[in-house]
Amino acid sequence: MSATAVASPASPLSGAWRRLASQEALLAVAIVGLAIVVGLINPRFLATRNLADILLGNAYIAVAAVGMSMVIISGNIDISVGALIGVLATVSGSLAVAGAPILVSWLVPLVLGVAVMAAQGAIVAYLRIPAIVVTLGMLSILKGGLISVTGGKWITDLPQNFHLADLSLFGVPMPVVIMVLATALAALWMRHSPRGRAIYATGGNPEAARLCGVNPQRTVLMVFALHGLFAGLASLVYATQLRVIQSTTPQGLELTIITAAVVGGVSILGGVGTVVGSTLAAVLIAEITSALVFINVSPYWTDAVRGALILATVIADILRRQRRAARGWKR
Amino acid sequence: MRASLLTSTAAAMFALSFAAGGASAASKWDGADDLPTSPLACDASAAAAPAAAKPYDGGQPTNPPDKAGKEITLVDVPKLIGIGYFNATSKGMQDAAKELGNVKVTTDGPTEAKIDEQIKFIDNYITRGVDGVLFAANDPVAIAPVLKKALSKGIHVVGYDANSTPDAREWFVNQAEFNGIGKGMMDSMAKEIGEDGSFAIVTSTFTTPNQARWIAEMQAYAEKCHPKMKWLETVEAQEDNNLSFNQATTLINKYGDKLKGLFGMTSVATPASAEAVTKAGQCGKIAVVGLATPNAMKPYLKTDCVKSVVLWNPIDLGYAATYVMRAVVDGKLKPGATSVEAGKLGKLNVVNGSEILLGPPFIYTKANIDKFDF
Amino acid sequence: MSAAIAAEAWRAPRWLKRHETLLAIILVIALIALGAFNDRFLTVENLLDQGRFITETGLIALPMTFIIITGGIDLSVGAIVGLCAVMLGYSWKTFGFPLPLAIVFALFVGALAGFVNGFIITRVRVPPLIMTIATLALYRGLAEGVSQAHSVRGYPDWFYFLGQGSVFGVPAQLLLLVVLIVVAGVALDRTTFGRALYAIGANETAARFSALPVDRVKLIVYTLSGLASGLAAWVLVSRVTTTRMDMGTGYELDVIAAVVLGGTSIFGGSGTIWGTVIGLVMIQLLKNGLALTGVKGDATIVVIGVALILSVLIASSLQRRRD
Amino acid sequence: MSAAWGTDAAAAPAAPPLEVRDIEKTFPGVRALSGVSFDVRAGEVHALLGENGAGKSTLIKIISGVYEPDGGSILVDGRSVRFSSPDDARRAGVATIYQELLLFPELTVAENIFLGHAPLAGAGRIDWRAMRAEAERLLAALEIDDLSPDQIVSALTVGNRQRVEILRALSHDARILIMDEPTAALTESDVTRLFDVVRRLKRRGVGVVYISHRLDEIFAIADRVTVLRDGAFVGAREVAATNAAELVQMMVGRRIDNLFPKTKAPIGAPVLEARDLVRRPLTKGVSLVVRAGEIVGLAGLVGSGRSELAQTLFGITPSESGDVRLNGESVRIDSPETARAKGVAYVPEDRGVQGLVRPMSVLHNFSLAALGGLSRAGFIDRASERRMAEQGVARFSVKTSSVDEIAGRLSGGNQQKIVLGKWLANNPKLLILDEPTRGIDVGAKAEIHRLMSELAAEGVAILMISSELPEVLGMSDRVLVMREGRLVAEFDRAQATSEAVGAAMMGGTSSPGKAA
Repeated sequence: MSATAVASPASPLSGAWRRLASQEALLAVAIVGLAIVVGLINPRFLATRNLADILLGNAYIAVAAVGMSMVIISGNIDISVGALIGVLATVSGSLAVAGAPILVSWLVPLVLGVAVMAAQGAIVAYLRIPAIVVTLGMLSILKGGLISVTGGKWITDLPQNFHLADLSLFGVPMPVVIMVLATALAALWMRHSPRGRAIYATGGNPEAARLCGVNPQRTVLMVFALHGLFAGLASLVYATQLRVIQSTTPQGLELTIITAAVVGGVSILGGVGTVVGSTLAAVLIAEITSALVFINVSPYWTDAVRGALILATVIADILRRQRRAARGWKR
Repeated sequence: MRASLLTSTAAAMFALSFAAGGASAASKWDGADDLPTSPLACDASAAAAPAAAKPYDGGQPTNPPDKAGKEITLVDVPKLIGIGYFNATSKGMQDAAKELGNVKVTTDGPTEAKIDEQIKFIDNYITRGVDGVLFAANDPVAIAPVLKKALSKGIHVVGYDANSTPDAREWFVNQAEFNGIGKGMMDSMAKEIGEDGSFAIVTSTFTTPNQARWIAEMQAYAEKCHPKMKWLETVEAQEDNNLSFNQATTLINKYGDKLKGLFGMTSVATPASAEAVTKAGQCGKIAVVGLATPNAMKPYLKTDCVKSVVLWNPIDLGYAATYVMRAVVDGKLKPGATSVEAGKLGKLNVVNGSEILLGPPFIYTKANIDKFDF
Repeated sequence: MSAAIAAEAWRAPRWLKRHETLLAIILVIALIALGAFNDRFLTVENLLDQGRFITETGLIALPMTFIIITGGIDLSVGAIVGLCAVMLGYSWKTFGFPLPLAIVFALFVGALAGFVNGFIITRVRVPPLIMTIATLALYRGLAEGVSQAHSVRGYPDWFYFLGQGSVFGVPAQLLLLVVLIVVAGVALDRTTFGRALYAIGANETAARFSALPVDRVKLIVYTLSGLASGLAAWVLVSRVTTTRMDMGTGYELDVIAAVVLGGTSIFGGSGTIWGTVIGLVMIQLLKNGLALTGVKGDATIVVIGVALILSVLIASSLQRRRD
Repeated sequence: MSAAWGTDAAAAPAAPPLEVRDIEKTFPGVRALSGVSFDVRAGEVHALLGENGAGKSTLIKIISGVYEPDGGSILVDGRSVRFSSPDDARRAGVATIYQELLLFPELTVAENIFLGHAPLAGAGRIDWRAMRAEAERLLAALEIDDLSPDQIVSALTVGNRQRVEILRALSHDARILIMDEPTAALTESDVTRLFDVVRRLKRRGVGVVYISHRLDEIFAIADRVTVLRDGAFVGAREVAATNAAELVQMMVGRRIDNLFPKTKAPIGAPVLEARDLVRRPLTKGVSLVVRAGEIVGLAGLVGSGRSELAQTLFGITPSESGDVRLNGESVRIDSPETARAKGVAYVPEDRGVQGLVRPMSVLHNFSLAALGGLSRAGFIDRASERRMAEQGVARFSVKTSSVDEIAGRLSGGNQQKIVLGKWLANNPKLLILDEPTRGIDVGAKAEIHRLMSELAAEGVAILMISSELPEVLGMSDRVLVMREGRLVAEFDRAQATSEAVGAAMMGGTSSPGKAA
């Protein structure tokens, strides 16, 4: 294997793992590095409590980003997820308040999420309408629909046992459990199951996928359905965290989620990326937001700084990919 | 190489932001406009301070149809629809409309607090033809042209909650003067955390006029009357529940025991801050004072995590606005008047020229909170 | 003239024509229907009035059409509007520039912001969507940082002409928009530049191998997009008489909706200015007409969403029947 | 896998493993196939011959389950079957190597080979270890030592990607293997290797459907040959009992006496003089001269840096050092624009990706490289644009309904003519042709060769890259041989023999993979 000897200095890992590892290494380094830098400036940042809160408060973004990554890897995009999460949270909360069994109020959003996303997936896959158009439309449908139905009345007096996010498993708070499990399962599935690989194939080269016996349309439909499931999970964490549900669609949440996915190294051109990356990215972004407060960045400048850091991460990732490709050429 | 790129950029950013941070720490809150602040006297006799009788400075519609006593249709365009606060004001309007019998009000507006969206809504209703426009401005200046257009079309214009430039509307129903809020908030915070306590603020955005003004007034009043209280930091959290919660949590973690109190400047930020304090197990150690609607605050008042919530009753606000509009149409409220009858609220006073004061802000406590449902 | 564009457009002219015609027909039907419900809708005054409201998004939609034809996208336009508005106000109020210079400066900043997008997209080869998502956050942040969240007010009266004045009863900004629509339409349809856009969108490699200045063209369209956003900021500030850092929030989605509704393929390679204009008018008049007919804002949004999906669905199914 | 094949061969039934009868297929407007019958016996190589648009691709797409026939029947081992998807076909033991590279750029070689039928380790999870091992075995079977299962396909050269394609098809333990232009991107040496494999497959009782335009290949590997023309069956021959002339006539319905009509042209002053051109990784100090009226053939293995050199000369990948003179004037070619301005034209290797904007009309493809000349102040003069395109269509006898036809709908040969015509519209002084006749039918091929001679006669300097040695030898006044990024040999027309050139290309032991 003279070629690989050059391409991968005696790496025991398979190519896919090599890429994945280095991709996440970038984010891991960033996460740890940032923590250290900020920790030096303000040690309180490193308090377990704070680090835990960063995870807790943003787990729902990471969970949603898992589904979003799948969608993007399959060569599509979804703008409606933020609105959907708002809708699902409201549905879940209203059910609970209306006295439905807690399990029902937890399950319905999952089912509904799958249903809505599957519907969009079907339009994208079988009617061949670009995902950005479908989901853009769905965004305003959900947004407008939710307000016309609820009038934006806040949902309060939620039953105590509704608050899934307050539970914890072996001392680990539920949001984190859900985030880790969702990411791990999705990652393993996408890595090791033929259907999971089919997502990469579809995103990478749909025509070729078809000729390899992969059905791109079914794959896209499946991906959207799964995305809906993760959106449902996210909405649960989102809804059960606080005592109040706003019953409006969280502004700009979809962009935050997409950002997490792409910063995680998911190529918008489809075919590349890992959900572990997107979860790390979600954590990194949350960490940045919190860090900026800790190091006394002027609140006026926080958004600018966050934007710049995100841009830096993205560019770094792209450069890394390009060097890899270049390395491949010099065989 | 990539790591270095990343870290170097990061470093650069931090450097930049420190610079900026230093700059802004020094800068004084001036309410995002450059209007002066007017802190009230420290003692309780705030109301006693009489507003210098200012001449009427509102605008007037050009030959409006005389609908005195006749059925009128009004449109209410709040900053945004779908939040508890404006649901409450519009409820008040419906109540008033029911009492009066000869008023029809519809509430319609943008789903996000965007100035140009709000302008489009008002413009549409001008075209559609209504007798009067009730508004809560997302921006006092930006909304002026379209309101003037309404006046020019003989449509009556009355503002509530968030004012526009005076000449763009006839009257503005002022729930509580900015300096009144500033005093109320600072005093109750001082009462809870003492004269030397330090506090932080969670607000929506620095551009939201009301919040910006309130913060400015709070600062001015604090400098005057609570000079030893320490102002730690102010953070933005949009009108977003989870974001507000995260920001409040971050503040708690950042300052630890230093932090004695949290201000919530919006009906979203306050319950979220209370939740953050609860989750952090700091109830009683960190006081939460803020503007909020009762329902969202009930749990926290019940658990004594929050002692008191400052807020006028938004239902009354909407109610008053409707009565004022009716009075204007009926010619009962003319420029120069000093008071107006507002149904169950009785006589409301006209202050600084063309504003009608709803009264001192209302304080909800464990005791009375259950009397309200909005 | 715009009809000519559709007719002459290079790709399967038959269906393209039908596609725009179809949209136009849907539009007309919708207008008549809404007009029947409300006599205040189909009045010259109201329609011109609406012209004021589509100008900002319209200005941005023109270069956005170019960008999407090349297979790219620009999500940072709304943020650039905010940044330019702030720059305009601040260079005037705080840096003490004379207002005309401030305007020029704001336009320059807009162009610069767009140029930065284009530069990194072409040089570092960052996918446009990723790049502009990042700068969306960055530019909005800069707007807030520079303005320290303050708004700037009290511009001299002459400044308000563009946003509130009229020429022969026609809103000033609408005239500006119409002129630029014509320019953009001609540029896309008749010039080598326009041809290059289609070629890049349809097959970038082949375009490069055909000695087309691919990167330069891309750089230009993103710069134009920034410039147009600056122009929109100017019009907007002049219309609403104030400057705030949160101006233009969410414009990106409105603009993209109009463009794709107008039949420009999000995958690049096809689309017309004429279609985009129909898309713009359709969305705005639908909103307006529904509002006048007594439909509330929230319900209107729903209708818009459905309309977007349906019309693209119909159009594309027609297209498939043609090919 | 060998075991599986062994048994197959043993139990080889009397009926041919694959047979199609009276296949009909019509696309909107086009009668693609009418009454075509065709069969493959176990252990034979059956060549399918025909011009582009003759229906070969349609036929194999039907056999491999991509299309369903409108009429006729498909029989596997004598039993009539219906393929409604490529999967059905594969389960019936039919595997296909398509002409277009259908790979997943971001996945590894191993995964590309086994996508859709990865070995599973239970619990539905992929057994990566087994997959790697299998891939290694296949690589060994093809004697490919410069590819690793772990390489990312996006980092492979065209030649190696093609190999992955072949490996994938082999991985299906196919009983019928369809190869559509498998050698199009392969070098002579790769072709020989491929043929070895094909023979090995034959011995194991696999039937191979082999599609190629290269008659020499057909005579080298095929047992039978079936010729299609205009979607109809023309005839079948035992390869042993036919000859090139007959086949060509069957294909084109006319006799083509000289495939390589390079006519003597007066050779003038140097047009291109390049010295020590360097552009890593694959152009390492190249110096060459091409004169007016001269056709210089550039031979070399895939990966030897021929196309890379061409693209450096054309400014796609500007040189890092070294200098270039055009007509004596020293120039720095930093972009295709400058190249074009200086009278350089480049007809690229990959027609579909680099040459043609498929969804655009013939008209707009023709004018694409000449827009500058066709426009005033940036405005395109549509009249003269149309005139130019129509003249082009006439001059290169492009078969199209009108210049407004979508270029992508034309046959490969016609597409190539458009790409060529597009560049000739600029009256280039230096014309670089990269695989000018790859994958196009004999008729078009002859026309393009004739055209090259004409151009040379008009004084154009031509640099021709080709993997087809006969073409190189037939067309070139001089032959340059490239290996590992350097020019290693030069022959004039007289000395250039396939042996000599071939030897220079191989350069003894080294293979392209070891370059750099």
